[in-house]
Amino acid sequence: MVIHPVLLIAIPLITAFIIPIFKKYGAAIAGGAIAFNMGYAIGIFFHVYSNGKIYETIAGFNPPIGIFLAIDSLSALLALIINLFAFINFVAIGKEANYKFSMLYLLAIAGSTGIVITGDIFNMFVFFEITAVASYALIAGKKDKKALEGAIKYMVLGSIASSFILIGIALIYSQLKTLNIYDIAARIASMDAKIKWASFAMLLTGIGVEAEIFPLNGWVPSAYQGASEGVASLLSFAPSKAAIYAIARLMLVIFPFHATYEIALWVGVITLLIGELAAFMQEDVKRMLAYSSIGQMGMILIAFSLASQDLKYALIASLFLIVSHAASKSSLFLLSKSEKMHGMASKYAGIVSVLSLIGMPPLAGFWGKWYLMLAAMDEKLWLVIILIFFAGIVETAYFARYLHRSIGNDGELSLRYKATMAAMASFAILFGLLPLVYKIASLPLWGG
Amino acid sequence: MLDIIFAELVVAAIITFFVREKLAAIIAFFISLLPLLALLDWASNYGFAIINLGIENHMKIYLAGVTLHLAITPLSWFFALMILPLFPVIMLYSYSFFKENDGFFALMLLSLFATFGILLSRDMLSLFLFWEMMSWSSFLLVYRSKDKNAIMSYLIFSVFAAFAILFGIIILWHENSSLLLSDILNISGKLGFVAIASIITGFAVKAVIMPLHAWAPFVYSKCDEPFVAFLSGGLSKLGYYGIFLFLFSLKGVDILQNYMTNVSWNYLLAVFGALSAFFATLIAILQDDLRKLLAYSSIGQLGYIAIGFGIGTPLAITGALFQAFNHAFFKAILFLAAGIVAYRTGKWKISELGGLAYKMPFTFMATLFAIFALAAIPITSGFASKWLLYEAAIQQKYVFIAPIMLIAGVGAFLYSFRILYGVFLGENRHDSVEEAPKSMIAALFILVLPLIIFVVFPGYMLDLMKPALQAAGIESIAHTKFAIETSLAKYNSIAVLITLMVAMIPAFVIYKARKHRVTSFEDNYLAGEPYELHKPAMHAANNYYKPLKKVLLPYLEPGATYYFEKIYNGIKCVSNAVRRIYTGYVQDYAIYVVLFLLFVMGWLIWI
Amino acid sequence: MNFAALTLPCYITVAALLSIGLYGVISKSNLMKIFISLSIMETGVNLLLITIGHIPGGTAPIENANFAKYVDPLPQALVLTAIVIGLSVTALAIAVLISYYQKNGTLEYKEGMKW
Amino acid sequence: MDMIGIAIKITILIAYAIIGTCTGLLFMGIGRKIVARVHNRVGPPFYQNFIDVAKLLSKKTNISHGWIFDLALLFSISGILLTLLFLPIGGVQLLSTDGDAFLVLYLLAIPSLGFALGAGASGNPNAGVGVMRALVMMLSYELPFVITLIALMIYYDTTSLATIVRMQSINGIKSWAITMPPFMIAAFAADMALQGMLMEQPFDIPVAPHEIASGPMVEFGGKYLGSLMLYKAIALVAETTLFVDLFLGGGVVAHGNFAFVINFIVWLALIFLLFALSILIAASFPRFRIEQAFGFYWKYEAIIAAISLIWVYIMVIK
Repeated sequence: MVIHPVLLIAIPLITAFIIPIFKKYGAAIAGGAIAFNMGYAIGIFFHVYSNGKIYETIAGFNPPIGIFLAIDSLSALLALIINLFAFINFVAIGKEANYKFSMLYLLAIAGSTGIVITGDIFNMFVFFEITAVASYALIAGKKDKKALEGAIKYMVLGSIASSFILIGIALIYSQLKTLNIYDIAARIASMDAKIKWASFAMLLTGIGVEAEIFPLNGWVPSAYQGASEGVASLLSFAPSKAAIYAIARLMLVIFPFHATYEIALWVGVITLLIGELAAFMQEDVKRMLAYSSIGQMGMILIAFSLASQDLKYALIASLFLIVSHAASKSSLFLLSKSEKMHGMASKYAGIVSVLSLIGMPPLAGFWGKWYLMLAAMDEKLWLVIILIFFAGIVETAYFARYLHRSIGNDGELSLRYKATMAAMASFAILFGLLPLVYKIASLPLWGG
Repeated sequence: MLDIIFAELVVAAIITFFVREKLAAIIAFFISLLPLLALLDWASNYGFAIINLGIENHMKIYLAGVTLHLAITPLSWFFALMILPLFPVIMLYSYSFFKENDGFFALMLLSLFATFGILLSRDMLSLFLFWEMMSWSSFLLVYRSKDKNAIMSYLIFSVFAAFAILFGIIILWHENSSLLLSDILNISGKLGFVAIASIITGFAVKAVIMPLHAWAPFVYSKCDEPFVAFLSGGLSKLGYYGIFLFLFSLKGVDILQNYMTNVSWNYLLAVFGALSAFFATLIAILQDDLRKLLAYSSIGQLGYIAIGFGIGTPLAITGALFQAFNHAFFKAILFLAAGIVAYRTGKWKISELGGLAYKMPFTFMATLFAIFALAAIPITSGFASKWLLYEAAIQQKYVFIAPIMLIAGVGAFLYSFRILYGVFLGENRHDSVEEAPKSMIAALFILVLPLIIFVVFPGYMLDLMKPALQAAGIESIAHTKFAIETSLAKYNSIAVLITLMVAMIPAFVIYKARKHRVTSFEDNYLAGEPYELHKPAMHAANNYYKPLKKVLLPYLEPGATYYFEKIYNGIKCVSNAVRRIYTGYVQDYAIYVVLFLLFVMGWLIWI
Repeated sequence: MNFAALTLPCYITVAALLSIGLYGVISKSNLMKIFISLSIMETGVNLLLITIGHIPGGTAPIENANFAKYVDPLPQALVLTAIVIGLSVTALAIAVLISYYQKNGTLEYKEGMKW
Repeated sequence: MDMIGIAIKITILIAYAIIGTCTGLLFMGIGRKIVARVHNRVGPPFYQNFIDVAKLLSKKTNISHGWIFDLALLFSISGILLTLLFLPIGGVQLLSTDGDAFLVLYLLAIPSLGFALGAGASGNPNAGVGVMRALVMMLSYELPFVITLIALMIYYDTTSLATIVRMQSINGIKSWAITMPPFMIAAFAADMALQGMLMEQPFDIPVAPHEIASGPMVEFGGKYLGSLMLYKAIALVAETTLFVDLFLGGGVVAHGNFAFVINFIVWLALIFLLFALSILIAASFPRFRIEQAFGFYWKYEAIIAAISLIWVYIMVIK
C-alpha cells in the first residue's frame, strides 16, 4: 500500500471545491470522499501501528524549509477518530446535507485532519482557520437566531484566537527562523525566555479557544446549542479534539517545561470543574452536553499535562478519554435531536454513551479515568484526584437526570439515524475492550 | 471451566435479549445454574480444604492492555454459595412475573456475570472492573423503574462508591506496586489508613450501611421485585464480601489499628452497623408501603453484618457471615412474596391489602417462614446468626452496641407483624385473588430450604464457612453438628426443636380433644354491633403503629436523605453561581480571553 | 533583537493596532464594529509578521542580481496566506451579519443565550 | 448420657412443666383474691382458675377462623412450655445448659407470635389493635430489660442462665446479684419491665378490657381461651422465674443432697413475692396510655438501667 498521508487532507479539500460543480450529487460525492478518507485513515493507522512513524515532505523541499507531514501513533489515532466519526456522522446527517453543507463539512474534516498530521506550525494555523471558517459556516447554516448567535460568538472569539496564534507563530519565527515543529523543539532552549513564554501564552490562548479551555470557551455553549445536531456532533469530535491534540503537541513537543505542565494542569482542573458544575443545573440538553464537553476537555487537558511528566499512564489516559469522549458525546449530540430516547437503538446509544462518560468499565471512558488516576497518583496530586472525583460525581448527577428525562418512546428518528448513533456509541465499547489504544500509547512518540 | 461459563453467560445475555419472554426465562434459568456447577466442581476437587490457587493457575483475561486474574478462593466459594443460588430462583420466579421480555433476563444474566466476576477476582483491578459492571448492569435494571429518585440516587451513590474504592485501590497500587489480591498489603501509616477506610466506605454503599443507605429505600421500592430480591439478597452481600476481603483477608484491620493504636477504628464500623440496625428498624415500623418497609428492614438486618465485621472477633465474623447467608435467603423470599402480592392484587400499600393468607396459603407460609428467620425465632436458622452476634458483643463487652442490637431485634417483631397482619391477615379485601403461579411458589420454597437445613444443623453452616475463615487466618469456633459453643454459653438447636415438638403434643391434644366450628371472619365479636356498621373500620392496619409514630416521628424526621438533599442543593447553588460566568455577551468572553492571556504570560514570565 | 530605525515604529504601530482592535471588540456592542475591530487586529498581526521578516536595507524578495540583500521571504508568504484567511473570515462574517440583521432587525448585540 | 439418664431427664422436664402450669394457675387464682381484697371484695376462691380452664377446654368451641387461627393454640402452649424448660428452676438446670438468656428471650416470642397470628387471622379490628399495643409494649419494656440483662452478662461474663445462677449461688443469699448496689438499681428497672411483661396494670394496655374488648383475645373462646389461660399461667411462672434467676440467684440458698427441696420452696416463695408485688402495684395504679408507657420505659427506665450498666461496666473494666 502506498502511503501518502497528504491524501488525507488533499482529497477532502479537492472534493470540497469540486462539489459546487455537481450540485445535485454533491452530497453523494462528499460521502464517497469521506468514506475513502476513512478507509485511508484506517489504512494509515494500521500502517503506523505496525511500522511506526511516517514523515512525508511536500513538494520536494526538505525540512526545516519545506512543509512536511508527520504522523506518529497519536496523530494516526486522532486522524482515524476524526475521519471515522466524520463518516458515521455524515451518514446520520443524510439528506439534510445539501451540497453547500457537504462542502463545508469536507473542509472541516480536512482542516481537523490537517491540524493533527501537520508538522509545520504555520500549516497548523492555516488548518485551524480552515476548520474554524467551515465550522462558523456550518453553525450559522441552520439560520435561526440561536444558530447565528452561536456562530457570531464563535467567530469573534475564533478571530481573536487566530490573531493570537499568528502572533505566537511570529514570535517563534522571529527568534528561530523556522516553522517546523521539530526544529522549533530542538532549538527552543536558545530562545529568549520572555519571548518564549509570550509565544507559548499566545499559542495556548489561541488554540485554547478552539480546544474549549476555560475561560476561553464562551462560544462553546451557544455554538453547540445553536448548531444542528449533526454539526454539534461534528464540533465535539473534530475541531475540539484536533485542537486539544495541538495543545498536547505544544506541551509535549515544543514547550516541555515544568511551568507549562503546571499551568496546563491547573487550567485543566478548573476547566473540568467549571464545565461540570455549569452543566449540573442546565436544562437545555444540548447546552448541558456542551458544558459537559468543556468538562471533558478539561480532563483530557489534565491527562495531557500529566503526560508531559509521566508518559507511561497519562498518555494512555488521554487517548482513552479522547476516544470515549468523541464516541459518546457525538452520539449524545445526535440523540439530542429527539427529546426522548426513541427505540432500542437510541436507548442503547444513550445509555452506553453516558456510562462511558461517567467511567463505567469496560467502556473506554473507564480506562481513561483509571489511567488518569494512576498517573495522578504517580505524581501524588491528591487535590487533583479528589477534584476529578468530585467532578465525576457532579457529572454523574446531571447525566442521571438526563437519562431519567429522556425515558420515553415518543419521537421520530429514522432507522438509519439510530443505527449510526448506535454504531458511534459502540466504539466506546470497542475501544474499551480492545488493547489497541493501550498499545498505541506505548509506541514511540513523535519527537520523542 | 470458568472461561466457558463466562463466555456462556455473555452469549446467553445477548440471546435472551432477543427471544420471547418464556423462552428467555428458560434459557436464563438454565444458564444461571452454570456458575453453581463451578462451585460443585471446586467442592468435589478440593472439598473443604483451604486452597489458594497460585498465580499460574489463575484464569487470565487480557483486556485493553491489562491482565485480569480470576480464580475461586475459599472466601469467594462461600459467598458464591449464598449469592449465586438466588439467580436461578429469580429466573424461575420471573418466568411468570413478566408479561413481556424487555431486557430483564439479559440484564440479570449480565449481573450474574459481574457477580461471578467479582467473586472470582484475584486482583484489585478486575475486582473493581467487575464491581463497576455490576453497578451498571444493576443500574440498567433500576433504570427500568423509570423513577427519578431511584435512578438518580442509585447512579450517584454507585459512582461515589466506585470512586471511593478506586481511590483506595490506586493508593494500594502505588504503595504496593501490585494489584494482586494474593499479595499481602505492604502499607501502613496514614496512607494505608486512608486507602482501607476509603475502600470500606465504597463497599459500605452497596452494603447499605447508614448513613450511606439513602439510595436503598428509593431503589428497593420502585424496581421489579425479582431484581430487588437480588439487590437486597445478593448485591448487598457483595458489599460485605468486599469489606471482608479488604478487612480480614488482606489484613486491613491491622493497617487500621496500626495507624492510631489507641483508637479502635473497627469499632466505628460496628457503631454504624448498630445505628443502621436501630434506626432502620424504627423507620421500617412506621412505613405503609410494603416495599419501603422491606427496604428499611433490609438495611436494618444488613446492619447486623456490619456489626459482626466491626467487632471483628472470630465469633462475630462467624455470626456476620451466618447472618449474611440467612439474610440472602429470607429477604429474597420476602421481596419475592411482596412481588407475588403485587402481581395478584396490584397494590403496595399495606393499608389497602389484607386477608390474603387464606387465598394464597403457600405464599403466606413461605412468608411466615421468612419472617421467623428475620425475627430470629429459634425455629429457623435466623436465630443462630443473631445469637452468635449477641454473644460476640457480650464477649467483647460492647455495652453500647449490644442493647441496640437487641432492641432492634425486638423492633423486627413489630414490622414483621405489620407485614403478616396488614397483608395476609385481617379483613379479607380481595375476593377474586388466586394463589400465585406454581413457578413462583416453587421459587419461594426453594429459598426456604436452607433456612430449615441450617436450623437443624447449624454446625454445617460453620463447616461451610470454615475454609473461608481459616484462609483469612480466623479460627472457627467450637461446634458440633447441632450445637455451637462459645466461651459464654452454648446453643443446642436440636434440643430446642425436639422440645418444641414434644411440647406440641399437649397443645395438639388440647386442640384435637374438642371439636370446633370454622366460621367466616365476618362472624366475630364487635361489641354487639352488626358488621355492616363497622365495615369501614374492620381493617385496623391503616396507620397501624399510630401511637408509636406520634412519639418517634419527631426524632426520625430529618434523616440521612435530608442531609444528602442539602448537599445536592448546595451543589446546585454553586452550579448556579458558576453558570453566571457565561454571561452571554461576546464582549465579556473577549475580555476573558485577554485576561487569560495576561494571566498565562504573567504566570510564566514573572513566577 | 535588532531594533533598526524602521522596525521600532512598526512595532509600536502593531501594538497600537492590536490594542485598538481588542478595545473595539470589548467595548462595542454593534456587531459590525466588532468585526471591523477584528480586521484591525488582523492588520496589526500581519504588520507584525512583515516587521519580523524585515531586514534593514533589504528589498523585496524577488530574484534580482542587483540586490544581494533582501528581506526574509517566508513571512511575506505567510502574510499573504493570513490576508486571504482574514478576507474569507470577514466575508463570512458579513454574510452571517446580513442573516443576523434579517432575523433581528438590528446589528446591536443584545442579550442572547446565556448560563 | 445413657437411656436411663435421658428417661430421668424427660421425666423431670415433664414434671416441671406440670408443676409450672399448676403453680401458674394457682398464683392467678391467688392474685384474683388479692386484688379483690385490695378492692374490698370477697373474690373468687383461689382454685377458681383450675375450674375455668377445665371448663373451657372441655367444651365444644363454636368459633374458629381457620388454620391460622389454630396456630395460636398450638404455638402458645408449646412455646411457653419450651421457654419454661429452658430456665433453671430452683437450682435445677433443666435444659438451660443447652441455651442461654438470649434464647429464652426469643423463645418467649414464639407464643406471643402465635397468639398474634391467631388474633390477626380473626379479622377482628380490636384484636389487631390489641396486638399492636402488645407489640409496642414489648418494644417499650424490652429496652430497660435488655440493658439490665447485659449488665448482668458482662458482670458474670456469661450469657448462660445456668452459669449466672450457679455463680450467684456460691455463697447463698450473700452472692445474689441484688445484694450489689448497681444491680439493685437494675433490679428495679427489670421489675418494672416484668410488670409490662406480665401485662399487669399500669401496663395492661394490650388487653385493656374497657377500651378494646380485651384486645387480642377478643375472638378466642372455648379451647382457645383455655389455652390462652394456660399460656398466661405458665408465662407468669416463666417470667418471674427469669427475674429470679437473674437477680435472686435462682432461689438457690442451699447446697447438698436434698437442697433442691429447699431451693424449690425458696424459688416458689420468691416468684410468689414477685407476683404479689406486681399484683399489688396493678391493683393500685390506673392504666397508662400507650405513648406514656413507651415514654416511661424508654426515658426513665432506660436511664435507670443504663446507669446500672455503666456502673457495672466501670466495675468490670477495673
